[in-house]
Amino acid sequence: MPIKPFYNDILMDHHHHPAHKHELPDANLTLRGVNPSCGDQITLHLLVNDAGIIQDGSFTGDGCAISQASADIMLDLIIGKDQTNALHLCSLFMKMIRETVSDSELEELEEAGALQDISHMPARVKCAVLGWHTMEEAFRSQPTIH
Amino acid sequence: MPIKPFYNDILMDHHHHPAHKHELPDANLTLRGVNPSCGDQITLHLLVNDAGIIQDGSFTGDGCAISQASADIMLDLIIGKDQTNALHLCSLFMKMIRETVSDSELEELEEAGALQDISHMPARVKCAVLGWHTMEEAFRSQPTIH
Amino acid sequence: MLESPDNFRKDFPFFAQNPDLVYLDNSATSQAPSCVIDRLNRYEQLQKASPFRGLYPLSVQATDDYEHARNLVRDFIHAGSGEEIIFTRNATESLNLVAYCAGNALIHAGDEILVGITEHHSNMIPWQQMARRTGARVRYLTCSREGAFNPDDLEQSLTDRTRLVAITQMSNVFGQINDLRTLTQIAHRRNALVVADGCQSVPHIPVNVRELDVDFLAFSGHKMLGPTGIGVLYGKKDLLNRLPPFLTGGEMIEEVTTEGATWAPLPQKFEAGTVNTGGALALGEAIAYYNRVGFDAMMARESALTRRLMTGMADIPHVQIIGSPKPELHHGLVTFTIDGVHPHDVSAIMADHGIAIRAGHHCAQPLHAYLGLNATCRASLMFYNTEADVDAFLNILSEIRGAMGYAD
Amino acid sequence: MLESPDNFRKDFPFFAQNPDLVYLDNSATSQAPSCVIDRLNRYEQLQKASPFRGLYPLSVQATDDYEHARNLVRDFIHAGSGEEIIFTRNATESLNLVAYCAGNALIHAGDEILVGITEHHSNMIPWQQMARRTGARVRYLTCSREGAFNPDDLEQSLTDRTRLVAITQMSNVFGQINDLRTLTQIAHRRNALVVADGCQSVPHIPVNVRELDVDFLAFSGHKMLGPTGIGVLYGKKDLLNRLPPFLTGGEMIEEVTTEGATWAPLPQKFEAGTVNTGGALALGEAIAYYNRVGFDAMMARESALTRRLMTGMADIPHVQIIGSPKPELHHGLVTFTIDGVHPHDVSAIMADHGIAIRAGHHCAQPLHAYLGLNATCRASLMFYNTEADVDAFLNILSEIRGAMGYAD
Ligand SMILES: Cc1ncc(COP(=O)(O)O)c(C=O)c1O
Ligand SMILES: Cc1ncc(COP(=O)(O)O)c(C=O)c1O
Repeated sequence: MPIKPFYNDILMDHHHHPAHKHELPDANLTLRGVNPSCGDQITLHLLVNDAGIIQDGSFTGDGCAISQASADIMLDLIIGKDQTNALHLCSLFMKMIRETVSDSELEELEEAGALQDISHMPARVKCAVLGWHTMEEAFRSQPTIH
Repeated sequence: MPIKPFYNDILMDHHHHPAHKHELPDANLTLRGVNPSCGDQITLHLLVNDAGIIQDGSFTGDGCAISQASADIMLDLIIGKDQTNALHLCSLFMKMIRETVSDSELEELEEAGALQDISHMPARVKCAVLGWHTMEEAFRSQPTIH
Repeated sequence: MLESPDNFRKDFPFFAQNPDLVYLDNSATSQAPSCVIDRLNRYEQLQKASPFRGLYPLSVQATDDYEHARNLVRDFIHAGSGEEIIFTRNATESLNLVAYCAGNALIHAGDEILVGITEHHSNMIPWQQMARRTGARVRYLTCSREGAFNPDDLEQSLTDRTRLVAITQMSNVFGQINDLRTLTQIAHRRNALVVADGCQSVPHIPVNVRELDVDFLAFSGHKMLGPTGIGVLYGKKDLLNRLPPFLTGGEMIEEVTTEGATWAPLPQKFEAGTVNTGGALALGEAIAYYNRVGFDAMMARESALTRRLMTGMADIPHVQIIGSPKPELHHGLVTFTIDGVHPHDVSAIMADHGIAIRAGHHCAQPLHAYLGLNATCRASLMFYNTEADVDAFLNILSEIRGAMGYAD
Repeated sequence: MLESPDNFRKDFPFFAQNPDLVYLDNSATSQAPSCVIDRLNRYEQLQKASPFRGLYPLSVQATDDYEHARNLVRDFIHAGSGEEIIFTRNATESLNLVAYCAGNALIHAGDEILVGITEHHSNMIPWQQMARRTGARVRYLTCSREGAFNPDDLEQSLTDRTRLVAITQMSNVFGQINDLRTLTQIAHRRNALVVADGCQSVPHIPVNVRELDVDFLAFSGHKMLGPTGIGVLYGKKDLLNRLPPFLTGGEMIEEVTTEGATWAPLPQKFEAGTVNTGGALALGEAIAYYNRVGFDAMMARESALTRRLMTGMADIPHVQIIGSPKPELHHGLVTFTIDGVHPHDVSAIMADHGIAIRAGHHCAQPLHAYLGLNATCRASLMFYNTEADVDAFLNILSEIRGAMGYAD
């Protein structure tokens, strides 16, 4: 008896067909994040203009379906937005994973809402937040982009 | 209701009136022994002549009734005997404390036989053998006396 | 809630198992209530899984339980964060950890380390050894014959080179509580760190590391109703972050290559290898037991028993108390000698009558040398002791000179 | 005596408590039989007293029991003397002990340490750190893709500067047993010491340190039916005598003054502070259990189960075994990947179906890098596993690609 798909369609889709998993030669903000509990790693590449708008972004590295899909969904969300907005979404995402969010907040997160169930899988939380956490760190370590 | 004397008469006597607890200025073989489980220490002073005869001996230091009485009894036994004989008595004593001895062996040990019961008090074994062990080490560390 | 001693004792199967034993060696190790043993069992027998690394529920549960235990310890000593609580094997390892790591990061050749003359070997030899490795120098802070440290003495012993003061909150010979808050203020004014030994204090009085402001505090689970094999190091977060790791290997890393490694954040950085989950959970449960009974009730019992003990001892000729004559300064711990009777003999006679006390230098040989003593006896109480325990001890104590052949 | 698996399982309350769990993470930590828990309990709850220092019967008993446990360990690995058995917290501490102490006494600037590329972080980072402290250099001994070390490679990697070879007897990724005897002979001919990691081997095969002639061997109690918090370091007596102590403090001294200290003889010299008596006694009882069941019966079960497991895995498409395809070389430990599915996802799906396996780098990140892998899955068996466990695992394994959206 075959078992049912383990993740929902949105996650499966981003996992199998990530839009943003590639190098980004003209990135001006790059940071590597690791999940020490399994050694998974992601490198986030962002191109941020003088106004703080994320003009393009991608990720490379190796990780599980959740960490990869989550990073891909995040990039979908933040490309075109400015740094402040991206960080706001990031804090909403963390809130969703660690506690709960309101319906309107969930709406703001768009496809990232597909990761809501992760709050019930404590061992996977680090996977889900890896990309987001890396983005946060990237902005924190280099608040102004030249 | 007063409790009965804790040690037998021989031990009590050597404890309260040790014949050999004093300095020995002309000693030519001196060694310090410690019982690390309680910090007790004894210094054994021996005067050994060219023929290996223990002409005189004493001990100084601080220790419980058993370690002090045992050292005093030992000195009673070995003064006047030669090194080989003293080491033989020492091995008999260790055997009595750790295992058992025959009646004739017990006789050889004279008053030291008063310590036979120590074999039933494992925590006191180190006290009982402190002086003897120190003598053994003294002879081992300096086999020939000048 | 003031429970009767009978209520306490029924929590400790040890006493039913050993009805004829009067256990007065609590400063060496305390007994554990059944809830602590049950917690140890539940993990080791029914829920055993390695925390941190597994993705399956039992491992996640072990991780949560382990961190919960850490938080219980944090709250018990009022630390600011769980990152400041490192589980070790015992207080000795906790102190060695600081001495090994500070020896690279904080102390250098020519620096001075000031060590209390009262210190247990575990808070003295690590500093001697560290001084040898680094070229630093150990100096000693002396105390009064009653065991008290004078703040002025500390003031005068500190030099511009003093980097660290290693001192106990409660000596395991005197039973007196040092005013660590004042001593720490003085040390900090001179830019010296304070490493406090909480082995004897944490089990007996409420300890608030933020109020004391000590930089490190070490204590052992087995002296505070926990099992053997688990200890704690508290350290201020910024200091722990500045220290290099101590033991290295599994679980304490971020990334490892053939060239080197980067470290996990606190507290994992200091917990190398598979942790003692059972021990940590059991220590957490011991703390939960402390919280349920409350220090008020425990300390009331301990001080009543100490008063009874010391009042009785004062009436027995030839008994000499080490330290203060005041029961309220002893926290259940009374070190003594009997004129003309070696402590080993005292303790052997006590043992022969079913009373467990300690004799020797209590791992404080330099303190004994300082006091001009070779060895002493020590009786130490815990809240679960009874008046009958104290009376049995006093009864034998009064007979000891007789049993050793003295007429009076 | 060949017992049925049902006979084994009834000794382990874990399985009755967790009837729906298939526990295949035994290389991380093993379950403990009830006799081990009983022994732990008996001490911690009913017989608790500090060994070594007390003169009363309970303390004497604790000393005797603790030394008896040491002798059980000694006989289990066929060491020459109890002085060669040091109780530690875990294998990680055992290896750090050697690395810290040898770093002063045996290894100097310019010396080389040869470390197996297979090594667990706990047998790799301590050497990297020691090299940093001493100015020595770490080099690596590589293995075949199947995990085997070639004696000729060792021969060629040793130089006149090589002082020490750190190598595992059984890799926690490959499951293969290294021929330590041959490797040690080669190392010794070149005057290099051998530090062996026995974490995975000691629980699964008879180990004879005198036959292997290794200089040090480290292993953990919790992987061999014992509780968490207790480990072992075996070291040859003359080497242990040449090393300085590691942790210093109570119990490991001969005499202490304000100037310095002298050390107790082996093994106390390396056991500072109050020992983990409960853990040691429980580990002793685990060994007694091994002795009662016997390696013959255990190994027969493990090899039958491994064969069933690997035969089943070979039939499932897209499953890649790491290391040898031969079951007899795996000793119950099988590391694998599934094409297109990340190990984390494999393990999460397994967990969702009640199967506990491990995913990640298994604390062997440099080995994974060497093999060109980021992470793997690992299923590891013990004699108490059943055919049903294996079949449940295989059943889910064959469904995983489907659950991840692959058509085949
Ligand atoms: C091969 C090997 N070495 C060392 C270790 C470290 O053991 P521990 O974590 O018990 O210290 C382990 C287990 O984690 C291991 O499998
Ligand atoms: C004051 C003090 N410090 C340190 C220690 C050492 O504790 P442990 O032996 O548990 O490491 C003890 C107890 O033995 C103690 O009483």
